[in-house]
Amino acid sequence: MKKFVNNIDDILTESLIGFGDTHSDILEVNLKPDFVVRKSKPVNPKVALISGGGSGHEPLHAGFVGYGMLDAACPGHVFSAPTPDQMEAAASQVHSGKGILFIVKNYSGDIMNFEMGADMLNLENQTIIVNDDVAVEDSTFTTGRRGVAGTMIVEKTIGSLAETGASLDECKTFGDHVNKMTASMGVAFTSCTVPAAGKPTFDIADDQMEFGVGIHGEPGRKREKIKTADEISFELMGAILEDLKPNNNQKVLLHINGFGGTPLMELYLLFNSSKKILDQKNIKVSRSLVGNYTTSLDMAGGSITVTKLDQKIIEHWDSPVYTAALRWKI
Amino acid sequence: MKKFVNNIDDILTESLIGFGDTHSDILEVNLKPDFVVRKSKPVNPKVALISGGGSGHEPLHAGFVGYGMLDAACPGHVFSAPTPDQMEAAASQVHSGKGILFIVKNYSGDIMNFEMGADMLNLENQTIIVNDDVAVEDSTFTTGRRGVAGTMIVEKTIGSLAETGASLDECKTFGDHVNKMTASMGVAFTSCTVPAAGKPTFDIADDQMEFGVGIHGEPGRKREKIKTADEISFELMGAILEDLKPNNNQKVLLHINGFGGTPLMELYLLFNSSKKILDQKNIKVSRSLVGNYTTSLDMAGGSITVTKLDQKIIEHWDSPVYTAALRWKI
Amino acid sequence: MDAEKIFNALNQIKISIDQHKDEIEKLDQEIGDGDHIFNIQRGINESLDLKDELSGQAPNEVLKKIGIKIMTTVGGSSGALFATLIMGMSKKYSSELTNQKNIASMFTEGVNAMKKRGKADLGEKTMLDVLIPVSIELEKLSDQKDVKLVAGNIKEVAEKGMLSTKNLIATKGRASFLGQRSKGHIDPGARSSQLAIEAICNTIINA
Amino acid sequence: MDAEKIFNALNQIKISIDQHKDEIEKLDQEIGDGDHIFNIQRGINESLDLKDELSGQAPNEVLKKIGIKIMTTVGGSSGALFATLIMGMSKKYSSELTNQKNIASMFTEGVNAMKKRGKADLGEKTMLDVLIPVSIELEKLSDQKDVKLVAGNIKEVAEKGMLSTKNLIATKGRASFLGQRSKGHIDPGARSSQLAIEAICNTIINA
Ligand SMILES: Nc1ncnc2c1ncn2[C@@H]1O[C@H](COP(=O)(O)OP(=O)(O)O)[C@@H](O)[C@H]1O
Ligand SMILES: Nc1ncnc2c1ncn2[C@@H]1O[C@H](COP(=O)(O)OP(=O)(O)O)[C@@H](O)[C@H]1O
Ligand SMILES: [Mg+2]
Ligand SMILES: [Mg+2]
Ligand SMILES: [Mg+2]
Ligand SMILES: [Mg+2]
Repeated sequence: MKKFVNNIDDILTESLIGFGDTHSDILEVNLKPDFVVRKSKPVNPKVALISGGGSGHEPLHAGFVGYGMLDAACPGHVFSAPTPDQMEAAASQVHSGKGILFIVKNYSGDIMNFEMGADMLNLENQTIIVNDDVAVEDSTFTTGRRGVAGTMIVEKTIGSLAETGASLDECKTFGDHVNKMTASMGVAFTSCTVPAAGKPTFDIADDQMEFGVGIHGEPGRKREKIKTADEISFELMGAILEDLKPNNNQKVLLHINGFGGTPLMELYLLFNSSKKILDQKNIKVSRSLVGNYTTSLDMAGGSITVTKLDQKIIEHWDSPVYTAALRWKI
Repeated sequence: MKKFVNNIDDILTESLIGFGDTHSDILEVNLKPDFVVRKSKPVNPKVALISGGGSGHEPLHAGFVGYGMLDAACPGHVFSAPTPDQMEAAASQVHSGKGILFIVKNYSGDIMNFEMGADMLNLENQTIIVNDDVAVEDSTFTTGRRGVAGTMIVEKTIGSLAETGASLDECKTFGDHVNKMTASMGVAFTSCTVPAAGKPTFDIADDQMEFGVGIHGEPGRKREKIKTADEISFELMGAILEDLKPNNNQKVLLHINGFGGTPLMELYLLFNSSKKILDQKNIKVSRSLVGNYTTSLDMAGGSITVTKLDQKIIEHWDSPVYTAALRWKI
Repeated sequence: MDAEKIFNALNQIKISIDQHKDEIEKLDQEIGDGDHIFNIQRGINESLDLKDELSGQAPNEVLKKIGIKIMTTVGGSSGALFATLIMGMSKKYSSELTNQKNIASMFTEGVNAMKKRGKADLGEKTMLDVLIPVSIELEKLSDQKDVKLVAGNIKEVAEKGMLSTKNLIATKGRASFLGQRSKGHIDPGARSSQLAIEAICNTIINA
Repeated sequence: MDAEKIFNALNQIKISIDQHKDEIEKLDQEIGDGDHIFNIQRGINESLDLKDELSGQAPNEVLKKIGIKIMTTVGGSSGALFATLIMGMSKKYSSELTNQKNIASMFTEGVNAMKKRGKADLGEKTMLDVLIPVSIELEKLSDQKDVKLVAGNIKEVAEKGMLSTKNLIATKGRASFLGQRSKGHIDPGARSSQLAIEAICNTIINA
């Protein structure tokens, strides 16, 4: 394993300190328990948005702490959900009287730890569970679908709504709505390497890809021979559109997300392949985002996310945001 | 080789189309000859800034086209300098009466092709040659040092100066100054894979790193056993500071650049290691930038860049910028 | 039961888990995300670090503090679940009961809290496929005087439960994302739970 | 000299370069960035595509248009340099001279333009270590009637020049970044230039 690292046990701490120093204009890093909060408290009371999850998906979530998006993020160990005391401490620090909204990706570990954190709180709170990954079959009898690259779209849009002073219920309802409008699916060409493990999570042949992979390197729908970008887009988009069932002329946000090891050049190429398919189907790409936003350490590959847009989602996507990883109009 | 690709010969074109569609608010892509220009002409005449180089370093340079930075970028084939007609066509389109300033990384191929492009022009023009890589010994008898991650700092700061209506000479002088204040050096853990070659440019053992590597996977100062992040920073920073010879209390910009295959988490950790060294030496990190800005396809590794700051550089670093890859205050 | 016994048991668990590190790691890489072994090891080590601080304290206090330690340092599914198990257990301790009755009723309480926390039950290919049968067997044998016999039975039940996960299709936890593809793999949490139980049982059997 | 001969020569060059693809690729991977073979192949193929369009045109026109094609499609150091060479050559063509005198004076002009463009000279471990000796030899033999003898000499000079780059320390081009570490490797541009010259010489020798 080749990484910039001193001691494996210190990766997270040292990385967080570096992150805090780099973005000291925006945020503060607290250690033990680990959480990242905005530098300045909001002027007017607002719903406090808190997300978090295992580390290794950077810039998600700490990279989205700041005006117009999250109030706090709780990073766990690599690929392990954070612990309840992190959520409790973050919430106690950032609440400003309008309640707490937790944004949680749909994994057992995250759900349970966030629940335990919420149990510890004496503050009004609600939780949005993001489950945009259509690679997994949805069902109420099972854990259901995973939360993946669509999470940042939920965070951006509720983040914007929360800045307007909207109530906890309004934010929760809107977040659930955006989540429902959003579907994602990805492929991996190589495995990520969890630093503590020091070797790839899975073996994969030189001509194979994992179709429908998870952002922790979890197996997907199938292992198959690598295909062209056009073919991959076609299959991923097929599953996404089957889920979203967009109308003719539906406006969408198209987000191509890299898993960390794939050059930007290829992500833009994948965007092109994906957009061609949407164009053909009379679906209008009216907003777009390409880059490494929800990564899986050094995994090569990427995912496609589509969000069906309405006026309200557009408004809250376009509004100013000032975070480490997403910044515009401010 | 595993990439999002249809035909190897179409990579650049398809990627550029995707890039253009993603950022249609900022820029326009012209094909044959390939160049990227700002969407809207400046209101007042300004020096037109044009950069370019081989592709594979994305977001450099096209990701820096937009208000406050470049007026145009000319992407060549992967790792091959662009051709003179690209520069000529871009210049003809973006000039607004105050001359053209070419920003060129110091490689034979880039220098020659930009020179030939300039020869074709009937417009006043000058060229800034960026050569910030201290891994290479400087000399007037040789090609000299390479231009690497410091290039974007030069582009950002002259870009800002050019927006103020400064003259061609002023921009040229300032750009040369920023270049002189800037030094970089990097290490690679793995090789990049040029798409047309389909296999890694160099072989490297599982416990080795290439110290002082170039952003095209060119060999560096030495091949050696991998070290800790603290040790790597110490050595890289040693070479950088030997070149820059900063005074006590010197303010600097610290830029940690990823080569494409290294997770953000590690880059922030490297930032932490690097900042510790500067702190010890009483050098003040007053601006910082961490991320994948000057990449080498999918190469794992990264570089450290330090720019000595004065009031003017700070002013032009902090000023608004609105490009695909760098955006703030606008 | 006392603090020393609890830490001795923990020590035995540590030895067994460390011995099976690669196997557990691989199981979570196959149908999960590969962090289970590190979560478990972190939990054990952090708990063992409490030994001096907690020596001489009442068993329920010891368990509670271990539970909190696990809750605040481990993370992931297993952190939440094992913390819930142990904190749940701590609530049911009663100095009036025999050791064995205490263990049975505490364990049942802990497992019930876990089921609630994880919204899971038997047959979903999780650690509960080990822990539920164990809790049932413990209740069944709570009047049995021969502790070695009890330990032997429990060990067997745990192993059977662990093996049963192999042919199940996961419906809860990360492996559930795999659907049919989860079949044919033992659940990592079931394996680590079974190893922990086995380690404790062996100490009793070999005492 | 006429368009057909030029394209025939190009064709021979293509065959030889394609045959040595892996070797040339490897040379630029060792002391460069690995794109040299693709640049060269792109230049040859783009030029060959002009064949129909340029058939029957004067040699200087043909060369000029090939030069422009290379200039606008190849990129990198070799694109700029070979474009400069060929466009430089096209300027010196004179229908009054013999074929051989034309070639000698055109080639010298082209190489001089290249030297200027690359700010390089003999001994810097570049393609010029092949091309400069070849231009000198061509001038020397410009009155020699036996073309096969000329071709044989040129071929030898080119090969010697190419081999000479192995022990040089690069001072120009990408390999110069390597300093001492550039020693022991043949320059990719020297190798491709030598192969091109060899291919033309062989056609003459075997004619
Ligand atoms: N909802 C649940 N109920 C019971 N056990 C669960 C549940 N979700 C996961 N598990 C158990 O947790 C184990 C995985 O633990 P671990 O790898 O530490 O966490 P994560 O799955 O969050 O990476 C699984 O093997 C399974 O036994
Ligand atoms: N300044 C120069 N003068 C002469 N030849 C040069 C110069 N710079 C590079 N070369 C030649 O160009 C070759 C490399 O070509 P190529 O790989 O296509 O371009 P690049 O070096 O830009 O990647 C070198 O092997 C060398 O022969
Ligand atoms: Mg996990
Ligand atoms: Mg090149
Ligand atoms: Mg796991
Ligand atoms: Mg090259």
